[in-house]
Amino acid sequence: MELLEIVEKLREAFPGEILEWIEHRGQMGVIVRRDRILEMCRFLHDDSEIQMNHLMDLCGVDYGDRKDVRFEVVYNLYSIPLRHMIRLRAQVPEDDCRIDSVTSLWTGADWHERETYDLMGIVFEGHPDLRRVLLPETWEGHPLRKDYPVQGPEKEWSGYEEVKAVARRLKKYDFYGAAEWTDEEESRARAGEAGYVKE
Amino acid sequence: MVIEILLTILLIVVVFSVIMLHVAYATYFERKVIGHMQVRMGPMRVGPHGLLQPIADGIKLFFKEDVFPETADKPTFYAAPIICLVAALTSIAVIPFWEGMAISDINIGLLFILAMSSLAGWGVVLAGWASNSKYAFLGGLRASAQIISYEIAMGLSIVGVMMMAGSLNMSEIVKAQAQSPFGIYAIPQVLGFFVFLVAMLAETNRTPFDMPECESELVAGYCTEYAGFRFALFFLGEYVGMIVMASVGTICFLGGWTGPFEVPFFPIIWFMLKVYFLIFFFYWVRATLPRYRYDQIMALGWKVLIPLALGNVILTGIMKTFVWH
Amino acid sequence: MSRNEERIADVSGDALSEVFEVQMGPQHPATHGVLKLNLVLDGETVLSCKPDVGYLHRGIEKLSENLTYSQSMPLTDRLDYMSAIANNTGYCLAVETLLGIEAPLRAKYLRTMICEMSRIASHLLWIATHALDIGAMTVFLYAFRERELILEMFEELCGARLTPSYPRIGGVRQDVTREFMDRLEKFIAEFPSRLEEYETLIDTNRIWLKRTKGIGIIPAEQAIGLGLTGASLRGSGVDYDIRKHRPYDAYPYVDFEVPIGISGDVYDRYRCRMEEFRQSVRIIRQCMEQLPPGPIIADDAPDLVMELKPPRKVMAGSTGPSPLKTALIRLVEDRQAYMEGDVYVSTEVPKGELGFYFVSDGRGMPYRMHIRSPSYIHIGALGVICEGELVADIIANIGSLDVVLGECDR
Amino acid sequence: MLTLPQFFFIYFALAIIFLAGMAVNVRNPVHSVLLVLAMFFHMAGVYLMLNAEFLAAVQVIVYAGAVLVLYLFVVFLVNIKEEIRLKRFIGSYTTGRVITIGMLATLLAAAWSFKLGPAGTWSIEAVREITHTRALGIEMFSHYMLPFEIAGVILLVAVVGGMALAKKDRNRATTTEERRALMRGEELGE
Repeated sequence: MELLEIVEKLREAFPGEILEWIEHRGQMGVIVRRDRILEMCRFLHDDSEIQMNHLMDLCGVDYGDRKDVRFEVVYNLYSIPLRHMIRLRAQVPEDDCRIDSVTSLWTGADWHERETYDLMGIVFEGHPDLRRVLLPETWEGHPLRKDYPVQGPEKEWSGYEEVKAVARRLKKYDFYGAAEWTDEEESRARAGEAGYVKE
Repeated sequence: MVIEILLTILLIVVVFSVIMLHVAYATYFERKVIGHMQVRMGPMRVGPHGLLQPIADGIKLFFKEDVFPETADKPTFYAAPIICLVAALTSIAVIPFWEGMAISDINIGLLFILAMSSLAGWGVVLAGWASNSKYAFLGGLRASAQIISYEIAMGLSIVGVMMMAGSLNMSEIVKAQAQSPFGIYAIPQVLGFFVFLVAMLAETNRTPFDMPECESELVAGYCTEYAGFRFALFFLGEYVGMIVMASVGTICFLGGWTGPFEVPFFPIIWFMLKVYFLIFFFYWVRATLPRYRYDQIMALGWKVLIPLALGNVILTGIMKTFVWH
Repeated sequence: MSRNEERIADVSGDALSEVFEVQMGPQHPATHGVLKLNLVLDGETVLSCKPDVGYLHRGIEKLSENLTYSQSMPLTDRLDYMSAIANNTGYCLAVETLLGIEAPLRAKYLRTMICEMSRIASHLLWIATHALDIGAMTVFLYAFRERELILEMFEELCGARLTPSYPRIGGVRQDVTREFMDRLEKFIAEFPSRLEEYETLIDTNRIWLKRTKGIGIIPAEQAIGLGLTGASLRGSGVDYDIRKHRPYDAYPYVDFEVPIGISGDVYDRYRCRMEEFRQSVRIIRQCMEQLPPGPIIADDAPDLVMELKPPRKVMAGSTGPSPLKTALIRLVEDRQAYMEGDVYVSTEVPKGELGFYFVSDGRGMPYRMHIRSPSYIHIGALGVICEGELVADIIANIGSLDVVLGECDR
Repeated sequence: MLTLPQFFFIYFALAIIFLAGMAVNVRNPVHSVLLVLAMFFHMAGVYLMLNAEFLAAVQVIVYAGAVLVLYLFVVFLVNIKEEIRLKRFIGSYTTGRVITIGMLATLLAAAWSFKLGPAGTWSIEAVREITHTRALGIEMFSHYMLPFEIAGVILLVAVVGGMALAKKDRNRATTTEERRALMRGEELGE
């Protein structure tokens, strides 16, 4: 099936949802609204002439202020039996940063979506276990957003402070550091005061 | 009386040092054998061809810091490696190395060794529990189940030998064996010998039955939390256990100290050769076989080895009653 | 014992059965890197397995948004460091597709050849660690003996063993030497017999079969849904190989088969990879025979050395162009009009499907680069696969999925 | 002056009493099992002094090697985090004491009435001559053949019964698929 035919079919099934389609280097990208993304994916997944059963990639793109809608969630779909691929780009606005999860169609989308949530801050509704995956649970901010500095945040991550506190506490086992750590400090550190660093 | 006691103590000291030397060089032997099986050299740095490597290792282990986990159960944690080593070393006492040469040639020698090997399991189980670590605990649990199961198989596998020799005394077994038609019991007792070989691997926790330690799943199993000296005790216990098991195999199935011809001045040579052959078998298996899964080990023990050993007992009984008499 | 208070739904209603939580990793001998598995066990049965990754997260995607296309190349080495050249090639292909250039034929053949070599090297490490995890330690050293030969050839080719960065955007860095080809010829003549050596050690071993057959079964439908790729997917009987489906480089010109499994258990995945060794040897041999003469890098390929040098002084706090922004490749600038847009290009690396998704705004550096790494998805699938298996089977499953954490965490 | 055997007997006897008392009193169940283990070894020592070396070895193999390890297994698996406090059956201390003392008196009275019986076939010399193991074998497999076999069958029945009771669906699940089905709460088909 020709890529354009797929787009045509999709347009018939979901009138008004398709905003634009771009063919670039032989690949078809379809920009869509996000509201009915799950239905669209199900259509592509189930239609016997399309059969997009393999979700190759799912990621978010932050266009910053270059576009009207800041975020896009990109679905690269492929049909293993029919050997064609198509790309859906669902627009997600900054002020309502959420989109439906497609884990019900592809179980593997689970971790893709977690990653996108972790690094880009897009919330997937209906995801079974939306937690941070690459970054620690307590991390602040979403690093792949364009307004996140490359060199990292100004403020030190809280977990790092905890690690430093533990290192201080363990210092009493150090060959030379035995005298530097008093009982009172020890009890405070043991009580789990995060971020407690001996001055 | 006093002189007798002193002589016994001297004998114990001599045997102990010889065994310890053998243990040290059993590790060297292992690394060389496995090394050459795996297209590499094994230890080469310390001394010519790495001959001093075991001594260097020993020094390192004994002078290393003795790390003690804060939440461990102190008395049990201390006792566990000692139980392991003591159980293994005590077994040495009843093993006749050549005619008349055993520290204590008691009438129930075989039973004594079985009793001691069951005690060695305690060391592993208690180490696993006392470390208060999950990996060690899992290792200890596995050890307890495995040791109980395989002890039965091992005990049954040598029942055939006891029946043929008509004694539990190890010297008597060797003597009876030498007078049997084949000279060794491994031929008429081939089933028992097979079961014994497998159970021997399992009793000493060697591959493919090294479930209690099993480095790819449980890190180091029961001895995860042990370091330095205490780890060395476990290590020694394991190797002494190997030597004991190999000696039992030699005595029960391979004819003990007897050989095709007499060697003057050095009667222990046949015994040593046979023991080293069995120890080589340990290493050979280790270099060749993957590891069993825990439930598969139990299935093998209960569903294959124990019925085989029981069958062997029945067969030996029938043969002894109707054929050999 | 410090046990978790929380009881997960009790399996048998047995009052004595206790739920047991174990954190396997991040420092653990069998997790192939810094992978952590949060296990909930009932005895030895795994009730739930939740992988926890990210210990090796280096922010490669964010970094590459601030480097030119050529500069990002060494970062891709650090994804799957067991088959770095395959990552490089995948990256180059993606950038080439974005720029609209094509490598000359000789370069394509060379890349194909080197990629297959790195596939062999990666699979060798896989069989080594997989066998070691299951307890067969001799295979480990045998496999390393052969891997060493390949790494030495890489060293001869480009000077680096582990992270060669040998391919270039639009071709390859250097031509092969006579000595290299001789060594390679000797290697591929000898290698099949070495493969048989491994197979005699483990393939007919009853313990190995017991540990792998019927373990970690993934049915075809589920495997596709989970997003598994590479040999892990083909072990379940799905015929999906990017080298055949969307041929790149010299793969359309060479003849090879894609081995697929039947039942999708650990053993089938193992067999698939073992067959892939043989197919790789076949591909290398064909590449060596067909290797055409000609240039090794396209004329319009972007230079490695930046033509436009960055301005020497950048005033502190100035809002002027940063050094990197001006460090554009001249050719890239010329093509600005064509470069805007996005491409997704994936290649078949030893671990599975490695995809690069680029969004370009016309500059010499990607506006957004996303790496679809197979290990990440495979680790995500691990929890589903391991549920209901025994602890020892987790190890077999990790080995059979062939994951590497450098690629997973990026 | 004590002879050496007397000294050892007194040591073993006191140690057995002490260890048994400790085993009941320590709080940690694993320590308790360990003390029982030590006690079994002392009992094996008493057997040795009676020239019953076979019994001594069996004591260690069976009780220390198998039975106690099973106890330990159970202690490990049953998570005893806190001391289990039972409600007392009888409210008053006095009643309890009276009953205890009564029981002790009964025991003592029973012990007092023990008399040495007539000498049997196996005098110490006879046992020494043909070794204890053989003597035991002859006795067990000739005079007491039937009771021995009956005891064996009863034990076998107990083992089979125990297995039948313990065997639940979970133990039947040998494959992954079966275990997964159980985790979903399904019943296994035959």
